[in-house]
Amino acid sequence: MFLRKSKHIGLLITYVMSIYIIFPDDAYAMHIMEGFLPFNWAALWWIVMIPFVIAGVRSIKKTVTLHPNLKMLLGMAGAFAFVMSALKIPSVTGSSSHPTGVGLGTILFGPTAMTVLSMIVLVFQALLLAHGGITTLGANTFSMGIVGPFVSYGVYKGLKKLGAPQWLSIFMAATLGNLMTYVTTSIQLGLAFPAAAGGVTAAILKFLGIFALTQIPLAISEGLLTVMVFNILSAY
Amino acid sequence: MIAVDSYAYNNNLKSVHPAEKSLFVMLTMGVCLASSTMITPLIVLAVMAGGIILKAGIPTRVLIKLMTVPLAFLLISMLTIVFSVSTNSSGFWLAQTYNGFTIGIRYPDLMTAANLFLRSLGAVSCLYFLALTTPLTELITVLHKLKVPFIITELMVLIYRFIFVFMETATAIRRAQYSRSGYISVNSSFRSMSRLFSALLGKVFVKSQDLYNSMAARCYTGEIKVLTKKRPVSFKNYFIIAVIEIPLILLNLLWR
Amino acid sequence: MSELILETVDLEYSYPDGTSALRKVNLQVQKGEKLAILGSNGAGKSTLFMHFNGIYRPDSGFIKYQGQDISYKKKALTELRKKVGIVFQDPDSQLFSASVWQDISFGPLNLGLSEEVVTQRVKQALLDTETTDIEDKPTHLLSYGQKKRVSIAGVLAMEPEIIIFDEPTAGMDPRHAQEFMQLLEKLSDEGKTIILSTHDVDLAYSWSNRLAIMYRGEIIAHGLPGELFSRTEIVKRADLTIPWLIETHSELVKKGWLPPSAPLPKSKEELFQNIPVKSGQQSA
Amino acid sequence: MSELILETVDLEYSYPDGTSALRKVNLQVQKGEKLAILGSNGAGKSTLFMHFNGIYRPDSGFIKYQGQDISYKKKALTELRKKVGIVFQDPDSQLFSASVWQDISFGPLNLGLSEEVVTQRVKQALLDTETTDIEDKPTHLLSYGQKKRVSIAGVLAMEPEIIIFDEPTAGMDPRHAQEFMQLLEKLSDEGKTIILSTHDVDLAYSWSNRLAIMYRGEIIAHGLPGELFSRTEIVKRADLTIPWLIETHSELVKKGWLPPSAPLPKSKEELFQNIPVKSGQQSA
Repeated sequence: MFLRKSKHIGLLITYVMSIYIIFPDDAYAMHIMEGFLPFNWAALWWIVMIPFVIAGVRSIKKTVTLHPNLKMLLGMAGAFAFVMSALKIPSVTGSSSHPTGVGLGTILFGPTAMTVLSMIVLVFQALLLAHGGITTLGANTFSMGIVGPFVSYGVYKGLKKLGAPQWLSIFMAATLGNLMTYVTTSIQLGLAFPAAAGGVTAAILKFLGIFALTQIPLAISEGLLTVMVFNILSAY
Repeated sequence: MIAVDSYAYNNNLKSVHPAEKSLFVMLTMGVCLASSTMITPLIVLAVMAGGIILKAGIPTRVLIKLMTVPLAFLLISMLTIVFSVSTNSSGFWLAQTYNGFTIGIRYPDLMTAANLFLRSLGAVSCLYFLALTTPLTELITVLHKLKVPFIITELMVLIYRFIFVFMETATAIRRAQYSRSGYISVNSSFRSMSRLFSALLGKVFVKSQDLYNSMAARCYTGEIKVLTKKRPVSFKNYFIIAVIEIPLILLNLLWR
Repeated sequence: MSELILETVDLEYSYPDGTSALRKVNLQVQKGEKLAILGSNGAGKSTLFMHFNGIYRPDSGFIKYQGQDISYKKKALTELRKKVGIVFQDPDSQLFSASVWQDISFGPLNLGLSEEVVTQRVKQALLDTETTDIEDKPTHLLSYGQKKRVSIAGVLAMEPEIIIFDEPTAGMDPRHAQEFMQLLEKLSDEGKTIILSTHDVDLAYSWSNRLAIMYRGEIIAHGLPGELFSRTEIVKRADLTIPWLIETHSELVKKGWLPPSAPLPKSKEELFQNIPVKSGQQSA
Repeated sequence: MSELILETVDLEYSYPDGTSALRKVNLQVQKGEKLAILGSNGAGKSTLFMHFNGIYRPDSGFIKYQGQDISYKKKALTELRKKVGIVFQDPDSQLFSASVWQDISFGPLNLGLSEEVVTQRVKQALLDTETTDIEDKPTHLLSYGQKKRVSIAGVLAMEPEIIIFDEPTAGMDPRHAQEFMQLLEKLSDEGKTIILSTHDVDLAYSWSNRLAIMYRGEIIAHGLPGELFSRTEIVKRADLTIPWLIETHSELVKKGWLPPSAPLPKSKEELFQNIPVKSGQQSA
């Protein structure tokens, strides 16, 4: 019994270690790369993305007509998001990674604006940094520009309504926004590549298992960092 | 500052009309994704690598380095697809069983992964062809012609410009932080990083107002109208695109 | 030279947070002149400039362009901004596009000109600022001096009557500053009215034909450069120093080598010419 | 005065894109000296500074601190950066914290010092830079001169042996520049070694006791300021000008008013003292 248990633990440790070794420092790897999704899936996510982008464009247009200087602000916010994602952030586990900026951006600019900004930033990441891609833009925008921001927004508003302290609302919004982005990515990959045995569910679980390991500490790190940034900003 | 971007302004295909390059890349990428044979992606990879190195004159080492960027994602995802864990040991092509759990590879999964590997590399080479030969400002003009909502192309113009401005500021701040022993421990890393981000964010607010003022001084009317230098349209290029794409499409159709 | 083109009358302005930025500013700008506004950081120079083309609106007082009070209606503002161009200090918050060509075309396009005219103007502006060779380079690969030139080209392409430069030579090394001053000279020769702000007293003295000194939102003195700088108490009050040309000249007058009536030298060459050779000595 | 503290030996460095930034740079810095590095924009001054505390790593050549090659291991680097502080040109990229106090405490906190020691050091740095009265202000509301002082305080709080200033007076108005030079004098009197880069020849000449001239990544001359500036061809080659003190002095020598053996004046006062009163004339 004891022997079997230790063998389990040994296996688990090997698994965890191997993932940390294979996984590079940067979690850019979390955007689905160019050409990875089959034609039909790539097209489907593009189609799913478009109505959200249209809604985002409408809401931005409305605010920009009222305050013409907001266009410059949004442009610079987009540039900031790109620069932020290009910097390595410290992680609670000691390794480093890149923030998504989803929580920070959503709290400052709202989820609909974030859809459009994320889409543009993803285009630039693909063309300038070779992270993500054009065919997979729909899928990546869905996870990072739609699911992430709306989860962050919902969590933030919900917790504030429940009377949670500001820091906790921000922390949960940023952490869950980050985490749900990657849960969505795992689901997208699982859907596109069902396992020969066990199908879609098994495939999703496999992707979730791998990404959860690296992503949970990173999500927590991003949450902490976002809280710290807001603390500094509110001192201004 | 960003290598890909510098090559976009400094290659032999720079003055080719951006619409021609975009059409070529998008068609090829579509053909590559829709292929069911492994030959198409290999041809695509060869065509694009040839275009990048021979036609555009980009050093081979640059392309090779770029090709390794998505490798981490590719490897992890492929391993995830290839390996499966099950309590049922049947159906495995290669497997190892521990305590009733079988970890191993099934043949169909392996084929999916192999296919995926080539297809992804083929598509990525298309992306690099576009990114390395076409300045982003010109791609934005193409999007504008394609009737992408104006607000999106306007934001793209601003974002592209200010990526470099903020990148420079971020680099300067990081240097100052390193000089004062920033990032030397986890604590100091969190402290340094959060201050870097909030300082940058502060600049976003100040600079955007400055930009608005300076644009207003140039009669900004609510729409960012700009003129882009015209590139010559070449029918020869459209002919070349047709010569490359038609056989590839035929290959895809016949190999089913 | 004495046609009034721009004038402020009792201009007052406070920032939204209540700090007073401009107090009873009265300033006349003559057509074709070279006016320098001297003052230390935070004296209100940039805030004043933003009033000249209607970006800020005064709390009280008027701005007159060619004798008419400026109007803040959309059309009138566009008309005014066509005539009064501002080159801001930091080119990084003036250039909004990564493409030099696009950025320069922005102003003329806003004036509703046809594409051909705009193309023509962009080309001319590139020529005037000697930036034709960098027209295909992205903004982010340009040097500071080149960015500065492009931002000037963007203003020139609107063909303004008055060009305002906010701290144009800050951060430039001696050679670039010199090249920049030559460009200014050229524009002035073409008949443009030029206003610049600076805290470089030597530059302001040698370049300008009229000078205003600002201190804490007020214009505490204005007049001819030579006269202004001989009023030591004002220069001190504005946290400025006296140009070395004047100081050396005064010293030579004091020591008796130059008659008190000798004209103030405008350049190093003039100063040195005035110094007599010691008798019995040969000038090498 | 002749203890070597910092030295570079055949330093070479290229940017990632291949442009050569430093070529065979050999420089010795003596403990306690005031060294000015003169050069136009892009000459490589800032790049050289970034090597002094290990932010950049040379492609070849060495940097020696107190006779030892510097090591790029994390611990050694921390130790080095404690000793060699850099005050960067743009205070906006140096002040990244919300308040003055927070910003100054950044360095000492990173060193893992106890709260009392950190508080002590911040207070001392505030005193030394005369910024105690603004310790609670948010950094973005400071004037340019104040920002500059606070950024110096942030470096002083690390108690470095060598302080490097990159273009310290660029963008400062005359009064602030003067105040700043007094602060430098104070630090130098306290025994700190000071290196500064500038393209202001007048400042470099009057302040430094040793001078190096950089041009396109090379140190093309170094030595005593007076000697260096009398070598006109080098000054021209580096796109610089000759300090007006020296030019006026030479002119006076040429015209016969000063003997060729007269010592070069280090300040305006010295120059004016040297000018004799015209006989038969009374000095007012």
